[in-house]
Amino acid sequence: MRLFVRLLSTALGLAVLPAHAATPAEPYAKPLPEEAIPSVSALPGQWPKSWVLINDFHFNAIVDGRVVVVDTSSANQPLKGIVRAAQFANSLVSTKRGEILTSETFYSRLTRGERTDAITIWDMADLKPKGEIVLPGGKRQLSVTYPNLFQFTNGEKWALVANFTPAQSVTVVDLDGRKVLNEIDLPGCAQIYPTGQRGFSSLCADGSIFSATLDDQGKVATSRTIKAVQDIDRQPLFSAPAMVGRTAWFVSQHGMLQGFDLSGDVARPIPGAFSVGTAEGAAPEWRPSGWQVINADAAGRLYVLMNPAGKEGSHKDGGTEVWVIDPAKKARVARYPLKAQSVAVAVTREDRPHMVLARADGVIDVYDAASGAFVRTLGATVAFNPIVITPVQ
Amino acid sequence: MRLFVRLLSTALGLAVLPAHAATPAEPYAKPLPEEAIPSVSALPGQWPKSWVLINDFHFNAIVDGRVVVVDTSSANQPLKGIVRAAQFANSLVSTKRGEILTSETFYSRLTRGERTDAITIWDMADLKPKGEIVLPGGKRQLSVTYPNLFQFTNGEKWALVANFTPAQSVTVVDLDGRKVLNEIDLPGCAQIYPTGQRGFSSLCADGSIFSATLDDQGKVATSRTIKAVQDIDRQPLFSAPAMVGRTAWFVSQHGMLQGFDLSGDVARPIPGAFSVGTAEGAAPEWRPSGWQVINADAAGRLYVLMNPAGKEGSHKDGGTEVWVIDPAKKARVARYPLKAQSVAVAVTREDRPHMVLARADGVIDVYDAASGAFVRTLGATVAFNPIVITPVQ
Amino acid sequence: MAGFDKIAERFTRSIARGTSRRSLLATLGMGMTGAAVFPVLPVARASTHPGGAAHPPVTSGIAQDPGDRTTCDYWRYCAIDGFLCTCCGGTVNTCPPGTEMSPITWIGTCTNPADKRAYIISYNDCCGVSSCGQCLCNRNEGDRPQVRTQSNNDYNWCLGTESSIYNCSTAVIVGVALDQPQ
Amino acid sequence: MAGFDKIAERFTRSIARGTSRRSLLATLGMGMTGAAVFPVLPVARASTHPGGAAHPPVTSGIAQDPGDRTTCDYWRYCAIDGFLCTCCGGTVNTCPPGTEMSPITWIGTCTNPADKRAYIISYNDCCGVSSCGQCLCNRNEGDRPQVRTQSNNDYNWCLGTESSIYNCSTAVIVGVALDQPQ
Repeated sequence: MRLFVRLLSTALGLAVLPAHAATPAEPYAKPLPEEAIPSVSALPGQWPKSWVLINDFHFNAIVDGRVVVVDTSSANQPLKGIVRAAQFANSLVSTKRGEILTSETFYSRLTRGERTDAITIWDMADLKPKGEIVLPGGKRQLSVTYPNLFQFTNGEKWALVANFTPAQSVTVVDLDGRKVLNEIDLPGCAQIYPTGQRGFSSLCADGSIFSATLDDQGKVATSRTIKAVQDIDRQPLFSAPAMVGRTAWFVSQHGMLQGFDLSGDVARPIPGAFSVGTAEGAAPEWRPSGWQVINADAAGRLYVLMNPAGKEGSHKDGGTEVWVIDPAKKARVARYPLKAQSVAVAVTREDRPHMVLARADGVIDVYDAASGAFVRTLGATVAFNPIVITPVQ
Repeated sequence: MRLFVRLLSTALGLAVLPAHAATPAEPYAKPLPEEAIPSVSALPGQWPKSWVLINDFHFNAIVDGRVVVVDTSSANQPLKGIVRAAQFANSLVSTKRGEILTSETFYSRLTRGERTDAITIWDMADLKPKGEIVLPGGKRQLSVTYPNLFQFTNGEKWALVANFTPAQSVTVVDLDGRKVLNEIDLPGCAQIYPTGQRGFSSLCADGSIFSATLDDQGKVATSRTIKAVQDIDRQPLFSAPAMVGRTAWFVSQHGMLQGFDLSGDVARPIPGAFSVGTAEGAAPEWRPSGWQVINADAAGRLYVLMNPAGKEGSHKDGGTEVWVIDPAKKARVARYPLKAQSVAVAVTREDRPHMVLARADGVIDVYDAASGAFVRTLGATVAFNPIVITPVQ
Repeated sequence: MAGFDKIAERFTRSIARGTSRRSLLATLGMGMTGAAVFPVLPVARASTHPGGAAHPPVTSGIAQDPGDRTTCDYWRYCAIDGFLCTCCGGTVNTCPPGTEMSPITWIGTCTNPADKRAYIISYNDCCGVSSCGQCLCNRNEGDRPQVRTQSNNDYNWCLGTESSIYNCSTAVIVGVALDQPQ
Repeated sequence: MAGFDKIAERFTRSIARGTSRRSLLATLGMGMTGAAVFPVLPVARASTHPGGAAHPPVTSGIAQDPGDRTTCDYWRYCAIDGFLCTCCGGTVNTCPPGTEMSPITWIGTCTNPADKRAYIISYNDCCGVSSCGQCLCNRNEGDRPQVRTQSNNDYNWCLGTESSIYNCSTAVIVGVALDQPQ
């Protein structure tokens, strides 16, 4: 651009003075300095733990979905960057890899033409793409953003992608080798819960949970099904669990908490499901409600979005309170009223953790996780439809 | 879908009854009938003259721009269909061809990868694409939607596309042959005004107008420049004129009207520029203001959006009145106050014409063109950022 | 059609009642949300018809099928999730011009307030054109987790169509259910 | 630097003052428009900070460069048109991470209210990421028709970049103008 101005100046015999050469003007003797072009903002080498990633579904332009990088500690400049996450995309972040991964779908003519599904690898250092792995078959599952449709396994060296055509399967991808290893048929089962060192589990339509270990070619080495881990009619579990270490805590539409130990080769239901509890002031009753309805903090406490108008069909309405549960004690330890009905909850990994809430109107609100006290709002300034929040680890 | 239900029924030994077989219930003896699947709404063979096309810039997702088909006579179902118009697209409609044409830009990965510029041909019968002409060089001009960046010539058998890299040129396209014929360099000149039988004019940075006729290969056969047709410093003309037959009426930022006769091989300035007039109640003065700031009705009257806070920089703020001008008499014949500040104006070709206004908040309002009386609002129900309105001819 | 066992009936009901898809954002949706990116009702309504009266309703014209098909509370939408095709160039049971109706879909069971019958409603998506952006509506009665495919309203059902791009959703009567939803 | 003839000066001024790009929609823009698709101020403001106080301003921290860089009325934005990079992960003079700054652009002349100098401001676009969607701002002082390329704010200046996709716009000081805009 400096070149452009110089060219213009030359071409026109021109009156642009560099800032340092300008005439003094009181009370400022010198003009503001000339600024560098081109210039792109840098990101910190290690992202602060006040940062989160937020999936923006962008309902009015689903083709143009995004993942946004957000500093929850900044009330005036919370948006740190935008990563493309096109068309019912999923995303992953790995501090270890220094990468954000998006699993996306494209058409050669935006809405028509040739379909390409691909994982794009974005560098956390500069949010630029540094690689792509094309997913074959045009079968990537397109849904409103569920975290458990795209997950790591094998120490974050591999990724697993859910497919739905409506036949169900999982594609195993070698991220380091930048290649697709295998596709595993998964009839009747949905969602991906990384299990053991190299494997995953899925919940199945008959109420069972299926677990598989993978060999080094991404093929199923061993598998096991445990029956009747959920009653889909009466206590259906929200699909996205809160993770406490390798324990996945699921909550049901009626508020029952069920843990699964995913540290071994087979998902093990933790005995003794228990309730988030009840409370006065509800009509008809308090129930979990929202999109990302449950999450955990670093200490292992669970945060559940609760709606006082709980009834059949209310489970995505969003919550007006967060109930904090200690799963070790199987007890509710706090109730935090929210400023507004919210659809997603997450807790940062800061020394003093914050609870981050996404509202249906796009506003992001930040609360103190220890006390529930409202700290700040970011306004609706980072995403059109924020629905999944991922704290930087 | 019926198949799907049947399959489900079979698989589950199921309780779905066809509607005609259901148990009677008072006071309605028969249930509502089963409805056909699949089913897609049809469009009338000849589109009513109450219909308009509106370019939706979609600022929050420029990649996902559209052209919407709108029935201005319908307050409750004005949106008749959506045609893709991706990424600073332009569009044309030809009742004669029975086609809508969009001139678009795509990337193989939405925002990155390989760029493709193309004209897509959409059938007015069903809004489906029936052809594509790829434009070479990735040089299509990307701007906020100006109608005169994409125009017909040669009796609507050819189209002309403006390029900007920032070098300026025009690509000549044979629509029937589905091929690019030629590219014409146009240094220092912008916008395309179809001129004569097979040619165009452009306005140039030195204040001149350039006209060219094309041979049957799309090459320049003859050309001519007429100097000093506008004073860009003092009376810059809005780029999009109102067309009355083959006469283009341009209005300046200060309200001077200048006609050009485009019926011959060379654009001929019509002698005697005149003012839209002045009026009380302005501070500092009434000036034309908006995006599509001037348009014409079938009778040749001109409709100019006027802003009472006219000053340097106000020319895109939108207007609170429409001033109706009779260019034959060089006289203002009416002033129509608007319900809200509006940015685009057009007049339908109905027997009783309506004036259609697009507002900055996305609302479309409809007025009687003869009296200026407000008729109805369509609400903000057809486009996110409506900026150019094209009446069905 | 008698003689179905209780388990089959219950299973059927839960499938038929679940249903819809592509969920989101709770209290959303109802009505002509217009160009509003915020699916929050008061804002959207205020913005789409500022200072004006509501638009005239879009009705069937027959008493047995009552309600405004541009509003989320129309009876057939009991398990829908998405943009209402009635606001997008289609109708309650037809896709807008330029789109293709999905051949497979999810179904719900909705009670018609006029004849009190429970109808099986098929929520076929319209595909191949980008997000309509009008009349976002989300109702989750009977919605179940994605594990129960046919009862989950978060899938994009633009499957088996030329393009999987989602535009809007219809609500088509395909039959009468044996009995009412709970 | 004396001795420029009047015509050159006038031409220069009109080029330098014109400038910006990608115009639209009049009264738009000012402030943290947030996710609002309606660029109409009262609606956008109400929606982005419902019931709350305005956000703290983003300032230079020096008295000679006053004003909130997230609002459209900041002095450098006198001829800008687009999303303010200050709200998009960049700053007033840097692009957000992941984007590429356009090497060519349009320029404007804006008067700094503190030191009263007229600065040449370069409105470089940031490219390769889709519409930021935050802080839409459009000011048209000196804007001229597209025929005067360098003085028109409706072009997408993502030219000469790897991708022509527009994300947001910066406002970079590149010099001091000889004299004030009219």
